[in-house]
Amino acid sequence: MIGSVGAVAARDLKLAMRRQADLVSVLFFFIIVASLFPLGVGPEPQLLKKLAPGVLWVGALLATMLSLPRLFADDYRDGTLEQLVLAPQPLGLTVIGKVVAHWLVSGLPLALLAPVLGLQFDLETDALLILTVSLLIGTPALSGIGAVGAALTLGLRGGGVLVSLLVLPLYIPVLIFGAGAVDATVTGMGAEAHLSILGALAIGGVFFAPWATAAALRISLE
Amino acid sequence: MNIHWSSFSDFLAMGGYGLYVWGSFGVTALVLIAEPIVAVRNRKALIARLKRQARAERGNNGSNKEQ
Amino acid sequence: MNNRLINWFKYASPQSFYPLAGKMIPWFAAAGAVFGIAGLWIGMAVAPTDFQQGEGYRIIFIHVPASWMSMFIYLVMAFWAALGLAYNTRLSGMMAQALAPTGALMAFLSLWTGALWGKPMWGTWWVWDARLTSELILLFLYIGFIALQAAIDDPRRADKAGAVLALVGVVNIPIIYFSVKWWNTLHQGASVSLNRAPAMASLMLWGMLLMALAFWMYSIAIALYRARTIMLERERGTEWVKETLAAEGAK
Amino acid sequence: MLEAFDLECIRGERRLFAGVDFRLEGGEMLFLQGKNGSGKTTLLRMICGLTPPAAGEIRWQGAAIGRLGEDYREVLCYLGHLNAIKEELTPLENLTASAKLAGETLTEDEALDALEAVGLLGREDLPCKYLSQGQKRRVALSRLVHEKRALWVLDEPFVALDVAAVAWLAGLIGAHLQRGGLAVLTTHQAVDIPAGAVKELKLS
Repeated sequence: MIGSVGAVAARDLKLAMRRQADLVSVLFFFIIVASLFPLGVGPEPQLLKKLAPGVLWVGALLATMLSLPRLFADDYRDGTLEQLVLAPQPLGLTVIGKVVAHWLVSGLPLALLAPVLGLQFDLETDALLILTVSLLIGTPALSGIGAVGAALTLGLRGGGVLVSLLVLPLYIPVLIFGAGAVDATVTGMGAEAHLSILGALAIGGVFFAPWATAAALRISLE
Repeated sequence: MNIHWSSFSDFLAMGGYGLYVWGSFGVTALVLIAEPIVAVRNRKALIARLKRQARAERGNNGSNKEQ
Repeated sequence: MNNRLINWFKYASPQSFYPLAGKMIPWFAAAGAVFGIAGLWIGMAVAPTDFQQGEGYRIIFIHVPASWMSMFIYLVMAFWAALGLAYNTRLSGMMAQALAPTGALMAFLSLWTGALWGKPMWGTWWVWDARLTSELILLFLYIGFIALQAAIDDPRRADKAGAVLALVGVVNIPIIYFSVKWWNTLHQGASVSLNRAPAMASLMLWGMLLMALAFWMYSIAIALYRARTIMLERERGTEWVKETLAAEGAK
Repeated sequence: MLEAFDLECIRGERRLFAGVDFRLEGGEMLFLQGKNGSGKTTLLRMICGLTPPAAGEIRWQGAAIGRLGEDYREVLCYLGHLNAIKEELTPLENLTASAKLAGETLTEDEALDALEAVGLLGREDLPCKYLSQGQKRRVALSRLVHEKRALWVLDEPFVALDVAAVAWLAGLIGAHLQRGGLAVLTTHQAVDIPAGAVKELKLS
């Protein structure tokens, strides 16, 4: 079981490494969005510090979403998806493998990049730490929930915009608790409660959403 | 059950909240009238289209038979 | 499969549901009109002034029913969706598709009247209150559902994809609601709290219940009407639609 | 044993076929014929369980394929008109990756043997985007060499192949039938399968 998840993830990672441009463009999108905010709202450090958790989290969320349409689109176009559906293992496990690979090339780098961007917003060390941790816990949920939207819109015209329309409302709890964790640290309250709820959302996103994704994939292939 | 209002202008004024109350009721009325109108129109358009299609099919069948 | 289930499936076929729905629509529409007139009479003409909110509270007679309907219709939609996925009945998808626009309009009305109520009461058109925010998100969910169905050409795929989305949405709604509520209580300083529910006079309550019934009847009538149109379009190749069309022409 | 009962296919509003029955024993091949758009590919996808039939049922060894699920997918090898290979990966990587996804163990020697059989030895380290259309098809076909599945479902397997490769593939299918395997295929070319009983099914 673990083996089949690993095989899917390993193949997707290898493909991602051959197309590094995709990975880099997602990261640059994040950097640019985060850097635009101070230009828009002004350079006062107090204001920026207050905005930072929300801005960085929304930026990471949009960057993750930018990479979603490609999650299944390539496999769909070249026929690999049919083979994945026909493989003698539960499709949900295959999807978990793909979600894991997607997180490793989008969520993980975003989480590691976030503290650097946090410095632009004058965040303290402990807030930077919680920012990274909250992104590490929260972005797997984004990949998992996003996969449902990507599977539903497979092969449709205007699929990219449609994915955002379907997925963004479902991302709200992750955003609230992710940004809330950082905010709670900035204001001196503990972030443990936020982080544990975020963890619960991540478990739901990674282990339950793939089965809805599997159903959606079967529907899209009919 | 007594009528609460002493005059019609009182009723319209809604104790100073006229704009808000009538704004709410007006838009609601608009929506609840417009939705059925659109639904009826869609249905009529569909039926007309389906009838045209049925006629075209009959026409085709007829000409095929003549051949 | 027992007999009862077979009977049930008989009515689940568009062919037998179409005339049934046709007979039901006038009754629901009439009931909606009667309840609506009674509710408006009580709510607008008879009910006393609220001692806290003055006459402005009368918005409640449409705001609350619209909010209830917007939530209830989503649940019904998800119910049809689950039924469609489980039993692969054609009717379920059509019902879900017929309900969505009404649900979205109800969510819109709820937001619109909420804003018009909020301005005089709290001095602002919009507050990031848990309930308002959740309602806004519900509207987004409706729009996503409608957009997804509109983007898919094959109606069977549209039904199934919409059903998966509706079910994912219905699982998420409580999570979204509680997270928004939590977020709201955390961020709320000394600002307005919208949670106090004024004790309502019985006349007000009656007016609201009648209005809720009216909205309910209206929603059923319009959804059935739309479902009938969808049935004709989807099944246009079949004999029963051709016969129905011929009968319509004779009228 | 693969059986189909009273299959019906509706695409959009058009009924492509209805009342399709067939029965295929070990060692037999079903040759699907029909014009473009007659539903050949859809029937193949139904046999794979990708597309549910509008009516009717498909059974493998007497059990409905929908109920068998993974047990059925374990015996099935489907080759669609898409090659299901990744342009960025080399033939060798494609082959090992697809074997792993299919839950099979494939040593590098076996993979190289399979690539040699399809005549791609020497190109195993070249990314597939540099290969010709026919060579890409061969990469896809190399799965047939090493996967030991009982039921082959092949959609236009001879497309883009040269004469020698067509003969080789016909021989491969023939050997598969002789081992007691089953095959369902569509093709526009006249191909002589050297062994086994060929049944024909015409979709109109």
